Amino acid sequence: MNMRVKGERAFKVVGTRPPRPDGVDKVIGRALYGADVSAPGMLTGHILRSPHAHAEIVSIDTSAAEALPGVKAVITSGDFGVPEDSALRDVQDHCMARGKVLYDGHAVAAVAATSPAVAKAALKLIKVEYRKLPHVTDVDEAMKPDAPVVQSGLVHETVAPGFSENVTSYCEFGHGDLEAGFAKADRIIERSFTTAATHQGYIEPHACLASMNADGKADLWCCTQGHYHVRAVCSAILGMEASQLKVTASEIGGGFGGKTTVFIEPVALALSRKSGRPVKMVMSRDEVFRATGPTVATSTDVKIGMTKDGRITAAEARLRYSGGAFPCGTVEMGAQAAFAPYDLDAVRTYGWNVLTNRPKEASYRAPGAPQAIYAVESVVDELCLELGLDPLDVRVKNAAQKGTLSSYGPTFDDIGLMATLEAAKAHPHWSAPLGPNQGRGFSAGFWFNFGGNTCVTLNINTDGTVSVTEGNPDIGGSRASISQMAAEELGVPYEKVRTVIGDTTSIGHSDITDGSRVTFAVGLATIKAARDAIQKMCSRVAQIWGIDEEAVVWEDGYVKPASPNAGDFKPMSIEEIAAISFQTGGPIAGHHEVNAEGAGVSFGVHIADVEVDPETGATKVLRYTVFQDAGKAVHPDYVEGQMQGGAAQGIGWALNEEYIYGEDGRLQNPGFLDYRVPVASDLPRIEPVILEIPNPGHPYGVRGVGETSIVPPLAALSNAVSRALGVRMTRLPMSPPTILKAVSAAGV
Amino acid sequence: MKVKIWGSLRRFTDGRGELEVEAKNFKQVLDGLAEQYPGLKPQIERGVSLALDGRIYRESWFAEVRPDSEVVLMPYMTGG
Amino acid sequence: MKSIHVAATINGDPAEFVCEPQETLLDVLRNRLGLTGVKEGCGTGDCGACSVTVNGRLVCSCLVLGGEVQGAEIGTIEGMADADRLHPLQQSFIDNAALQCGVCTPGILVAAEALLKKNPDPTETEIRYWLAGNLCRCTGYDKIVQAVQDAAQQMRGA
Amino acid sequence: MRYEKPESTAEAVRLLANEAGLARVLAGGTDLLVQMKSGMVEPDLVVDIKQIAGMRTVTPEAGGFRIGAAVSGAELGENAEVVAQWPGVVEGFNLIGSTQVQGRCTMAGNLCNASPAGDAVPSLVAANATARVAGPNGERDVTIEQIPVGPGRISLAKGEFITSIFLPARPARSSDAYLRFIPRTEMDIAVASAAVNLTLGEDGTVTAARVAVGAVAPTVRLVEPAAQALIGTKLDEDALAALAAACSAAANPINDKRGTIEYRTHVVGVLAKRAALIAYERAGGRK
Repeated sequence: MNMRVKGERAFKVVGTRPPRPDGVDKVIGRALYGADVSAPGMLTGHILRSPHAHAEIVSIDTSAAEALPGVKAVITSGDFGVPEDSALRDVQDHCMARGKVLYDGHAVAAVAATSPAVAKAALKLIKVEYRKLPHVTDVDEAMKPDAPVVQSGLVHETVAPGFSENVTSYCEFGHGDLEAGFAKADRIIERSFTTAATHQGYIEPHACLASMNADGKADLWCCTQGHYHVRAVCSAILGMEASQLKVTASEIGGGFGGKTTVFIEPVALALSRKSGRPVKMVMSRDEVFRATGPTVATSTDVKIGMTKDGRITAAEARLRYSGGAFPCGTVEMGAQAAFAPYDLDAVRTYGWNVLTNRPKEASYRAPGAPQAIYAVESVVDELCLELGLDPLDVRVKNAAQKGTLSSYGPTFDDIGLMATLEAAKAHPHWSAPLGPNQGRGFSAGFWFNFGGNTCVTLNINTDGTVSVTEGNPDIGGSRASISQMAAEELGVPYEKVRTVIGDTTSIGHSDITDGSRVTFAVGLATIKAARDAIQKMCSRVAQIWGIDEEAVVWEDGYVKPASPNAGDFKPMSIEEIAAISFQTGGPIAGHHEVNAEGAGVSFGVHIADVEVDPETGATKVLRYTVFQDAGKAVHPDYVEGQMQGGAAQGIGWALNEEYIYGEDGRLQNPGFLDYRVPVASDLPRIEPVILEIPNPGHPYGVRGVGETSIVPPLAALSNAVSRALGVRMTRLPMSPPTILKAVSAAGV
Repeated sequence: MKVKIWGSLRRFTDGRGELEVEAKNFKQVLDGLAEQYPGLKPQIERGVSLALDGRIYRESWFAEVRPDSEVVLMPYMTGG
Repeated sequence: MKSIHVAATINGDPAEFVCEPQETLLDVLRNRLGLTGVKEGCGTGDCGACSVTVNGRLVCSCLVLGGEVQGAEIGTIEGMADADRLHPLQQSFIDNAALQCGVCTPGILVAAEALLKKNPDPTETEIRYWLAGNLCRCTGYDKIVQAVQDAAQQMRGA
Repeated sequence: MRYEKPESTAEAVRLLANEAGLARVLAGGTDLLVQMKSGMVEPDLVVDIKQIAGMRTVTPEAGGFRIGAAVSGAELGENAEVVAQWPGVVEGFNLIGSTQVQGRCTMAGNLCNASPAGDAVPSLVAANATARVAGPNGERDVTIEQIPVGPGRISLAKGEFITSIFLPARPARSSDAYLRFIPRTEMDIAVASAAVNLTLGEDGTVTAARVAVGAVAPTVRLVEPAAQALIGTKLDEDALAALAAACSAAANPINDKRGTIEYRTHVVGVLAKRAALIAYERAGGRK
């Protein structure tokens, strides 16, 4: 078999904008999300949560709750074992407190009852005796040697002595001679920044339906970014074999990283096991905010030296991240990403992870990067202002390119930063005039992107249509792009392909839908699976024609003789081949199972215009443009959607979103009323500009696009506001009181 | 061949940021490092990624490394 | 706790249900009538995912008691398409890629339909303010606004 | 919990008065249902007043308007006459919540929820509106500012509820305006707010004024010195500065998740100035 490879690939389906296959289901309300299914005899599960930020659980008395008519099961941490694996133990302890509650909202017990009203009444009958402990929710406070210790015994060997036990890990990255670099600088700026913890804010609360039988077999339906991961974690927590737990991913109502772990799923399974009935659990919005996985809260110092003509001579950042009451590695991601857009001779980042009495951090779009790059891009902007330099020119002058030794170690391959910078420079937005009280901010952004474990089965149906089965929940249109890549490779129309997401028993393990990996990795596996099927179809036709396999080619959905020398045969279509598949050896399918590597890194740059009301501190975003390298945009609509959606989330983060803890360590704003995500009237049009610098690691050049877009808005907005006011902003969110306070402190 | 490690691991490698190991693939890189520098073991067990000529590999024991490859050890990467 | 018997019209069809006094219309639609296209995002009127119309008026069904809708006409996402013919707004949302995860989509469509009934030619600003009570976390609203504008134009021409 | 929907005021009063446990009136439900959802309020009886005659109508009366207690924001916003006479009252009311909430929320409910930040209340206070209260002892009319007595607390006795709100007749060259500050453009609770109601003389001099501020004290406050700062002026810079200063001086706010004392005290003055200018222009004044 020969694959005809052309120089510059001319795509037929990839790059077009067909309707998504799940579109109709979703606009008529028929698509089934986590909370949308029921089972006969189903019970309702509810969780009792800690009102304290930090307390020892002295005792739990569930007897009155158990005695309430309609209550079928009550569980506490005693109904689970204690996993040896520390990561698993953390996940389980986050789902159900063991010995101590570590944050406001931490689960302490759960009930399954015949109705929500009975379940709620039962929760009130559970008597928990707490012994309150001192708490700490601020990252800098938690590092001090005398801070209340959230958890003991978790400190890695990397941490130097002198800190609180809350400091669990330390990391350092970079290269070059900092001292010599700073000595060459004409101007050095050093500043400290903080960012509040934010939440992914997906509109669909976590929901699941668990059903375990007396024989130990169980079914779990849930909204998740990765049902294989759910299976692995839940089966381990419940002491089951993975084969006995079938997990089906529902349609998912947003995740952004927040649905990459479990919160209620092991609890629902345990309640089902104990009650012998199916148990449905749906989190309230209050529970979502208090007890799922927000981002880290951060405190950062950045020091950068620059020459008069805008060359960065040395750069340094100290990052202190808190991912809540359990260890997390997010600071490592921030420390690696901080200076990624720059080509630097001397750079160093240092990172500390810190425990606080907050819920365990979960991923949120490019986890760790937005906070670090916010601080770095703010200082670069301030240097540009002080030295009278154009901020875009300075980025160009220092931009990382192919061959640049990155700040985190490897040398960059083909990357799209320069292309995005050039596109931004040429865009009318960059040179548009500004009015009074208005400012324009600029920031670069970066994310690593991942590949990972992926299975795809591609069946050629007997009528010549194509069924693709993959294992990654479709969080933003991926079924369409996977179908497009299958159609492209097979040379058949998009409409002939249907992509479905299999449950854990219908196809092998696939990693979580995270790290911007799906279009890259599932796409790659789909292309390879299509090639596998093509190879089989070519082989069968060659046999029919009685010629060598090498003498046929696959082209546009047909097997054809490779050349006139091969013989004079009428090309056979995929439909014709499929129709006789039973006679030629049986059903035809292509498979590919891979740990996909070689995901290309992604850069983007954003321009933001704002107007600040100097009397109230209100910020209005006037104009916003996103430039991002997509490698190859498979379905440009959904690439644009990722760019716009990430930008909107970043704008929310920059202006209003934050976890607010009171003196008592309790979360003050666990609802959409006071956790202020952007509403439609808050935002302008967000113009997306897609750049396509092919990723050499993918057959079509695809790069992940999901995460980079949330990185630049923080600094783009902060730089815009700072320029509008003439005052440097150093904390997020820039809520109106924060802005007015900064203005009055600066005496402007 | 040479393997670059990140800064905070230098505590366990007598201050060296670039290590020499005999390896033909990712797995051999890790085994070689752990053998020569036992202090790196806890981190390797917690998880590491490998950048090979600029591309990041999260696992893949058999990813081939050549004597002229640029090999950089990185923390295990997670995304959203 | 005395249950309440209610007769109403839902998506043009007569419907009867029995509910507990504290049950919301959202609970009734989802749990008693199987209309799970109506979504619960917050239960406090802050996200709009549960938007329905009651006697033509756009409301959050989480802020209405089931007992209140005796004799009322209720419209949900399930009643928006005409059999297998999508409403122009529904088609426009697919054509404009105005949904990513899709969980806010039913509420936004119901809200947008109510807008276009009241104002067939809304400006971008009017659309944005009308839809301010419908949170979407995926799209940044850009393609949603475009989809509503496109559908409005098409409906005016029809 | 029991749910009742009486068809007369008398029956509603009887139900409310006779309930031994916790009784709540339901009109729009946009506060009550949220409180029930969170478990903050667990009523034994909910009395839905929407079936009572007059609760959902707007009736001209004595040159003004009587607005039934269950008239929603969307309904009042569609009433051209009320909008023309009392644009500030309607804009305050229409700022509550989303389009969806507007389909249900009521002025009487906003008043009885007794949040210092209720958006409908400052304009009603500035308008010198009154609430008609039905109860076991019959009906009484009370001024708006007499209803709330503190955050979440009202002056109504057991068995009493508001049946309507009355907006009085107004002289020529009168208008009003309301502004609030919120961090977003919609969907937030006011951090500070101000309503200004003005009557102008033929030459544009302010002859009568009422100014009320919200979210800066335990209840909405009528600020007499602020009104005095405007009367006799054409809203020159000095008058506006005196207005702002009077509003800031009347503020006695708290620090919370929505704003600081310092911020609220400052911004309430800014809002009062801006609202005064809008009301002035609406009343026919020219700057």
